[in-house]
Amino acid sequence: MNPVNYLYLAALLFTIGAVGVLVRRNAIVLFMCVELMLNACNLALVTFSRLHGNLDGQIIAFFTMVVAAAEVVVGLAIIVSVFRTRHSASVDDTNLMKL
Amino acid sequence: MTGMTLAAAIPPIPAPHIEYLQLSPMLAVFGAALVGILAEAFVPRRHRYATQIGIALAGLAASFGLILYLALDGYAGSKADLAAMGAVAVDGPSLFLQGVITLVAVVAVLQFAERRLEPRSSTGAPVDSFAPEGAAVPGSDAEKRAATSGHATTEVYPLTMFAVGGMLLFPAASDLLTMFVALEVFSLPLYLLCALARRRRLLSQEAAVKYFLLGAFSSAFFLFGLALVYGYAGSVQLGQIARVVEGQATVTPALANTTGNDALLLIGLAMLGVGLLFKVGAVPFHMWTPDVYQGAPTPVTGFMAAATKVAAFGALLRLLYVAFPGIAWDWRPVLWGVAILTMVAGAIIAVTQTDVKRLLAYSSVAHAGFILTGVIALDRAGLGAVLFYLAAYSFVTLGAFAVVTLVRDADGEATHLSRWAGLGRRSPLLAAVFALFLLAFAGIPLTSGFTGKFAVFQAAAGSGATALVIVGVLSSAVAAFFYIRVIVLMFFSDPRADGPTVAVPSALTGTAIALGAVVTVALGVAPEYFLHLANQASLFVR
Amino acid sequence: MSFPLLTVTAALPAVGAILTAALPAATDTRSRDRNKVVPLAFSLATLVLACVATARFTPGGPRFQLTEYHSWISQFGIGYSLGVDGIAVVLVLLTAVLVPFVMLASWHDADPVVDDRGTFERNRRTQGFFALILAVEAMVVISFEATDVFLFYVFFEAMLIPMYFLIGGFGDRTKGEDAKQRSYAAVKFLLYNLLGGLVMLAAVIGLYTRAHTFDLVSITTALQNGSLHFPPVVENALFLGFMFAFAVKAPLWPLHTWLPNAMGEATAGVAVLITAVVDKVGTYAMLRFCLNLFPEASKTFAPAILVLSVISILYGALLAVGQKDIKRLVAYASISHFGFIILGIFALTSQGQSGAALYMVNHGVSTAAWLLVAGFLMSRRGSRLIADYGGVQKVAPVLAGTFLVGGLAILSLPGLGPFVSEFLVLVGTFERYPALGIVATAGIVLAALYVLVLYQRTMTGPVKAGNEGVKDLKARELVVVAPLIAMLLVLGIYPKPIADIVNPSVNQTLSQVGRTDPAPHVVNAIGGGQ
Amino acid sequence: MDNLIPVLVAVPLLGAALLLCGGRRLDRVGHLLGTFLAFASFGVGLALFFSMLGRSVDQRPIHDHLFTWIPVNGFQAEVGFQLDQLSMTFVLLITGVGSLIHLYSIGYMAHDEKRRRFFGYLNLFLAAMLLLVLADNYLLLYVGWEGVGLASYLLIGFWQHKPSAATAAKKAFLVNRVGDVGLSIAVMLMFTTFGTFAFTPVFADASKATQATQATLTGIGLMLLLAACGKSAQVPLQSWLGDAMEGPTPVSALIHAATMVTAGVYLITRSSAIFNQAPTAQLATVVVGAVTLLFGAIVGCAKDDIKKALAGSTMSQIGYMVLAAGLGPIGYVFAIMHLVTHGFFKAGLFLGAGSVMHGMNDEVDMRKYGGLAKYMKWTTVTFGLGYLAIIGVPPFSGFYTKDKIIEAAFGHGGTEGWILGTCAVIGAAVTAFYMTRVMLMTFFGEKRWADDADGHQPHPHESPKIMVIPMVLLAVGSVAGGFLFNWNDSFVRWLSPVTGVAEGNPPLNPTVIQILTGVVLVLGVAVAWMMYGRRPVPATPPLGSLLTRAARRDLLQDDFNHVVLVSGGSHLTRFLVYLEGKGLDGLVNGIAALVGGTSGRVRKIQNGYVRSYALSMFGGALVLAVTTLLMRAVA
Repeated sequence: MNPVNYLYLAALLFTIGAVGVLVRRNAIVLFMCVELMLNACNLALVTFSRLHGNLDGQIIAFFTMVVAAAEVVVGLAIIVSVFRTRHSASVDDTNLMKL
Repeated sequence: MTGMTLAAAIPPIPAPHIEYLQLSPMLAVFGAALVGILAEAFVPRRHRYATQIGIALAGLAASFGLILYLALDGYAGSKADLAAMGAVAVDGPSLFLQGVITLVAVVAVLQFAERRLEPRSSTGAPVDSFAPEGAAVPGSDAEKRAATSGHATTEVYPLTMFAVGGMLLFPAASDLLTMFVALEVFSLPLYLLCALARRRRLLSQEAAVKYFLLGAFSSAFFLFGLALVYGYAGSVQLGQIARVVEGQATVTPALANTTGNDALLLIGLAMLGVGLLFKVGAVPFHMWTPDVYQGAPTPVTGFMAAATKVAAFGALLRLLYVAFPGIAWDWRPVLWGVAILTMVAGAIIAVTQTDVKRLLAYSSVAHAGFILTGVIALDRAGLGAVLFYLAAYSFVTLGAFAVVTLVRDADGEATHLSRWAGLGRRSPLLAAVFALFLLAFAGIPLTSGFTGKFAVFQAAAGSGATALVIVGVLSSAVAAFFYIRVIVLMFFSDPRADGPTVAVPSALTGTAIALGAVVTVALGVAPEYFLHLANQASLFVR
Repeated sequence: MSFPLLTVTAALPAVGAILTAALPAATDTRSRDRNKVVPLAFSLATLVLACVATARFTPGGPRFQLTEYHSWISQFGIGYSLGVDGIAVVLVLLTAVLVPFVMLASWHDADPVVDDRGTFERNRRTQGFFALILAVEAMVVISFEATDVFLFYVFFEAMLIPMYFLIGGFGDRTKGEDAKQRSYAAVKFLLYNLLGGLVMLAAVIGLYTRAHTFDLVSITTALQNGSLHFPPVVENALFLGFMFAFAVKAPLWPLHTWLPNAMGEATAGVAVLITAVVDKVGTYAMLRFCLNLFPEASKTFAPAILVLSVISILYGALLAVGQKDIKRLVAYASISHFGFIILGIFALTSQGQSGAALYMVNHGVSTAAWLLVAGFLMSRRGSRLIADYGGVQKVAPVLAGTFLVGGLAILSLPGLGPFVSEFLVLVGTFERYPALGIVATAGIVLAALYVLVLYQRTMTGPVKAGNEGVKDLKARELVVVAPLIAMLLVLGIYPKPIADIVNPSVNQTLSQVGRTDPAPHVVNAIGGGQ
Repeated sequence: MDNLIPVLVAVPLLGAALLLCGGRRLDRVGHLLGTFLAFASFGVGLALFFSMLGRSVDQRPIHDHLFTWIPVNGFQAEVGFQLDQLSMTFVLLITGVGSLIHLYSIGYMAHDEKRRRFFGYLNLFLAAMLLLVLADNYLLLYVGWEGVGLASYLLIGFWQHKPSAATAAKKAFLVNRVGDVGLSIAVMLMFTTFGTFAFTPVFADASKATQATQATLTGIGLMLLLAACGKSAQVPLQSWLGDAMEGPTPVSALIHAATMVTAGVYLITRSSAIFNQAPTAQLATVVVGAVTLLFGAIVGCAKDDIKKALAGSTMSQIGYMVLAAGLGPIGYVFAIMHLVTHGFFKAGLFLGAGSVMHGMNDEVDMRKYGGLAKYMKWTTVTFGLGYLAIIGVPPFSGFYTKDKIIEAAFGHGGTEGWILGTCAVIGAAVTAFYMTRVMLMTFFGEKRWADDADGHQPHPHESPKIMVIPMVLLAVGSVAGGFLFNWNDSFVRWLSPVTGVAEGNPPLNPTVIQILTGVVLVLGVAVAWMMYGRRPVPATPPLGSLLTRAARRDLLQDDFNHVVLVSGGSHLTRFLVYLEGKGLDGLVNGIAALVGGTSGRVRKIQNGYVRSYALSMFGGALVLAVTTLLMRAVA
């Protein structure tokens, strides 16, 4: 199978993730979409690693996972504290500041 | 099937060689952060404040000292080289920006430590501007308990240290992966810091959510860009990317295959750009700035506005100057558009702002545009100019936000501009200092803002970007309008009877403001030495 | 190293400004007056230094004299280089002369209001006012002395700040509720000039990218020996950038509209400072920088600028006639006069330029005399509306008389200074552009009209209600007015010493531009004069 | 001896400075000091005169260079004096008549609280006028020219508390300024043409005029004429003179009759070398003169205000002089001769009028006079002698001088000569008419006195001696001047070295012209007698014919000025003020509003929703990617 197809898949996943960020309201879902984007990147990295025949891409993918995990920690902390304050996870409710 | 052959073809991974001395400034700060966490765990609550401040300042001082040592030892010039297997560049721009960031961080820590502005807690303990307990729901009993028992979120200091460490690494990162990690390392603590305001916690949390979501979103773009560029060049090392882009690398068949597809490179660069332009606050990636600047605790805003901008521009410079000068023809016009849009939109939207922190946020957007004109120059003059501008701008920004923390009423800081009317009559010295910062923002001669603006515009003009200079000049005029509006308000409007009071700060904030003012005037009147320094430092290693 | 006379001349008022601002706040009227003596003393000391500089200047000697040089920002070829030619030294002297008078005339303008209970408002407002005046003086002086384009630019811009506070912070307190108007005027002043300055900044940068230095002498030398050459498009663009800033400052029609607001709202003393001192930097800079740096572009644009100047002359005068407010009237009159000055500069004849240089001096002195007396009148009555006055000469003959003399100077009566310069400007223009010269000459009728109409409405006729109590000039005010009038007479009757200082510099400028005076059509068979 | 010339100017200038700056201390002696200095100046003038007489004709003009005034390369303005026969004539006239009027003013202004200032202004006038006639170049002349304008302004508006006086003063200055523009331009033209504006070189060059410079000379001539029109109240710049009568009567006598208003004639005569080479300018000059002499005469007929009637007469008489000066060498001498005799008799007439007013509670309306001869004998006699002189009854001075001008006008030759001559003759008739009218209405007929504004009954009485003496002396001059000047052609011989002289070519025998003039004179007197001597004069003026009504309003010149200049000007000004506010400022404010409006709209994008921020980023990312790709595609 042509590895380029994995790239197309990665691009597709990335776009789905991005569009998800744009259209979903729940902060958790939003955040998961971001994670999807990161994983799309991982897929691309691994594919390129395969294409180039070096391991850099794969190693980077591990780094990405770690970073994503860290993001989850911070992100969930923030989202949860907001949820506890507002009893809502909708990002459209947090718009006190504008203009 | 092919797995086996691949594995055989891959040489063993050598143990990395780490130049600890060159990395020591970052290590010092990260070390301080780790020690801080330990202190958080083991030091009794009542000693934590002093301990944490001590640790943070010691870490920063050590870091600054090491930076100075490295710079004097020639690492800014002849000895400049890549460290840690080509992941970190220790060269002029790195050291210069790291120096600026550590200094900014020192001032920021001083402001974080300010405990004289907020009214004392019921136990009589002085409190700072951070939430007593970040996890407690605003308005809940838990929060009240935390407040009355004099809790303080001393975690901010280790968090800050992590952020500073990331920021030190960011402009020095010489491969895209390090850059990405640094980006996250300094972003994540900042998201948390944003959420920790003592007053107006809803706004603070909202700022954190917005900052976090958008930040994560932009990191994803950055990572995607990283992947594409890696795909194109087969490496994330900036120097190697440059060699591939310029066609100087040894061409393997795989490389020949991927470099045939320029779209990979161009889209990759664009995506990397999104990540960095988000951090510098360029239009149209700026929209988080006003909300986050407004909602975050003001000392954090000041720190963020100053240090993030320095770090992010450092990374942007390195990326564009080291990895992609070969395709400058492709990205420069795009960056032109971004710069123009940023300058104009920042200046114009700021005109109708009514909150002083949002005003400063939009002003920072406009300034990002001005700095971009220097970035576009793509020569040593441009690099030197941007370095200088960043140094000058960060101290003005710190000073300005420090002043904002002092103007208070019963609800905390009085940030609505109408509350500032007549401040010049009530507290002429403070108003005069703030006016000085505003004039520096506006780029009036004899302030650092003018020198910086002159330097970047001069570099841009020197590289033939006359149109940018003209747009820059015109948007400066628009920008001047709203800075002056604030001055008018402070000096020529009648004070309101129920107007805010000006708190008398401790030496901590006082030092921050004074330092800001002194640097502003010094870089305006006698900029020769610093310009020299910036110019000396303006050579990337690759 | 020789004594840095020019630096000290500029630094003295700056030091004075800082000292004055740092004096302890006044606690009563006595200590307040003491606080005012300090700035006055500094301004007088500056005057002494300016006189010394003028005396040490050798007319016809090297182009720039008393030069000083220190490297400042070597990265951009910026030096702290000072030097004066004849025109500059005369303008420094003018500034130094006028500032003490402005201070003396504004002695009580910034006094804090004593409330109903007679308690003394204890603050630094009063000394702030005088400190700002000194700051302006320092910046104006160094602008005149700078022979480095960047150095000039820095102070050209920086002086906006103290001026801005002088206009906005100490406006006409006779119209208490109009603080809005006042701050509008201050902002308008600042924004106009800032915009001009920013456009100039672009040109300054452009100049550097071509010349790689900011040193006026190096650039002019390079231009002359051909080692530096601007392509016409570049030169024109740079010229326009510089000229725009100077035309805002000067101000030239149609960029003048900030002046009436600013002068209308400021105190009379500050208004004098604006029009007689600060705005001179604009016209001076045209002579010094536009012509010397961009000789070809100057020639290209001269006709257009001359037309604008003539429009300024007539337009300013016509609008002056239509004003209801004394200070605005003076402002429009100044616009008309600046038209003459710019006309003289860009006629590119030695008569025109010498006339323009003298005009700067004469306009300074005459406007000071006229407006300060008007200020004395306005301070007595608390109104600046012409309609509120009438028949003042009956109750205050000396005030009326000095006001008339000032007005006569403004309308360029022969025997008083302005006539000399105005005639030179007209002759200089006529030589090269007869039609413009003739149209501009019509301006002298309009000048008579606005001066005499103002005099008639305020001073003559039966004493208008409310004017009965107007007191005649006090000793302090006479001390201000009498020397100014004496100067006007000296400048009108024996301007030769100043002309002798100015002429060589004008000739040098013209040779840089590459223009010579047109020869008389008929070669004189007898030989000039008697 | 000869370096006394500056003293001549300095003495009255010193007086002016002392009196104006001296303050109240000098109030008691100010008038005496001023008068003394005027006489001192006259004394110096006489000394210079006799010194001049003692020299041979070609040695008479003397120069005195004081200092360099404005040196700018080729432009060298000097302060230097030139005293030749022409200047000398004026010096004596100015200081002589001036001194007498100072004397008269001591009495006339005795009760004015600002008397010191009045004498200061008079001294200032003397200084400026002397400077005007003594200057050796046009620029210095210009100084004197505007100086007398200033003095005139100050003196017309001397009673500033009267709005009419203040307005009249302003008007005089403004109209004069229009003329001054002419003088300015003339000087500029001279400078650009000859490289100098000093008399001697300019005249030397002008006389060598070529075809090419003739146009320039014509231009200079016309500009000088414009200047002369302003100062000498010639059509079209005559409108200020009537109003100038608001000034105290001695001022009207000295400035607005005898001396200052004749400066235009001096200027033209002085510039004879230029005018001789510029026939077009000369033609314009004679036209102006002829028109004005009729204009002034007609206005003089209709005025009931004694001073305004005399002002019309002044205008008319100066019209004669300008006419003569425009005729070229055949007229210059006679212009000046008439100027001098006019100085005597018109000053005398004005002083007489002042004396009448003095006795009539400052009433000026002749319809409220009548029968004053009985009460003011000296005044009647001196006024009468002046009257006879002005209408040209032989052997009074006006006869000699005016007749010469009429002859010269005919002598111009051709159709023009006929026209000019006829105008001059008609003017003589009208002069006879209106002067007789003044004489009859004032001194003869029945009393028509009315109470003044304060209800005081006038008690006509003769003026004090100090006022009568100057009147007598001037009357002597009016009687004898013409005869003396004409005796043995003394005046022609005296002046011709400066102005040149030529014989006219009259189509009629001079005797015929004299007879003709005599006849019309009698006719004028007779008509006046019919209208004002035989019938009682109504106290309120009859409506009169259209011409009369127009003449009463200065032949509608003021109305014209009002409609076209004043109201047109104020409309223009108002329009410009509006334009300034709405146009220029509006434009700037509009830009500011545009920025503000844009800002207000654009900031709405910042709607607070994190997802739309993300959208903006996403869009931005797309645009960034696409444009980067496009850049490659384009390149």
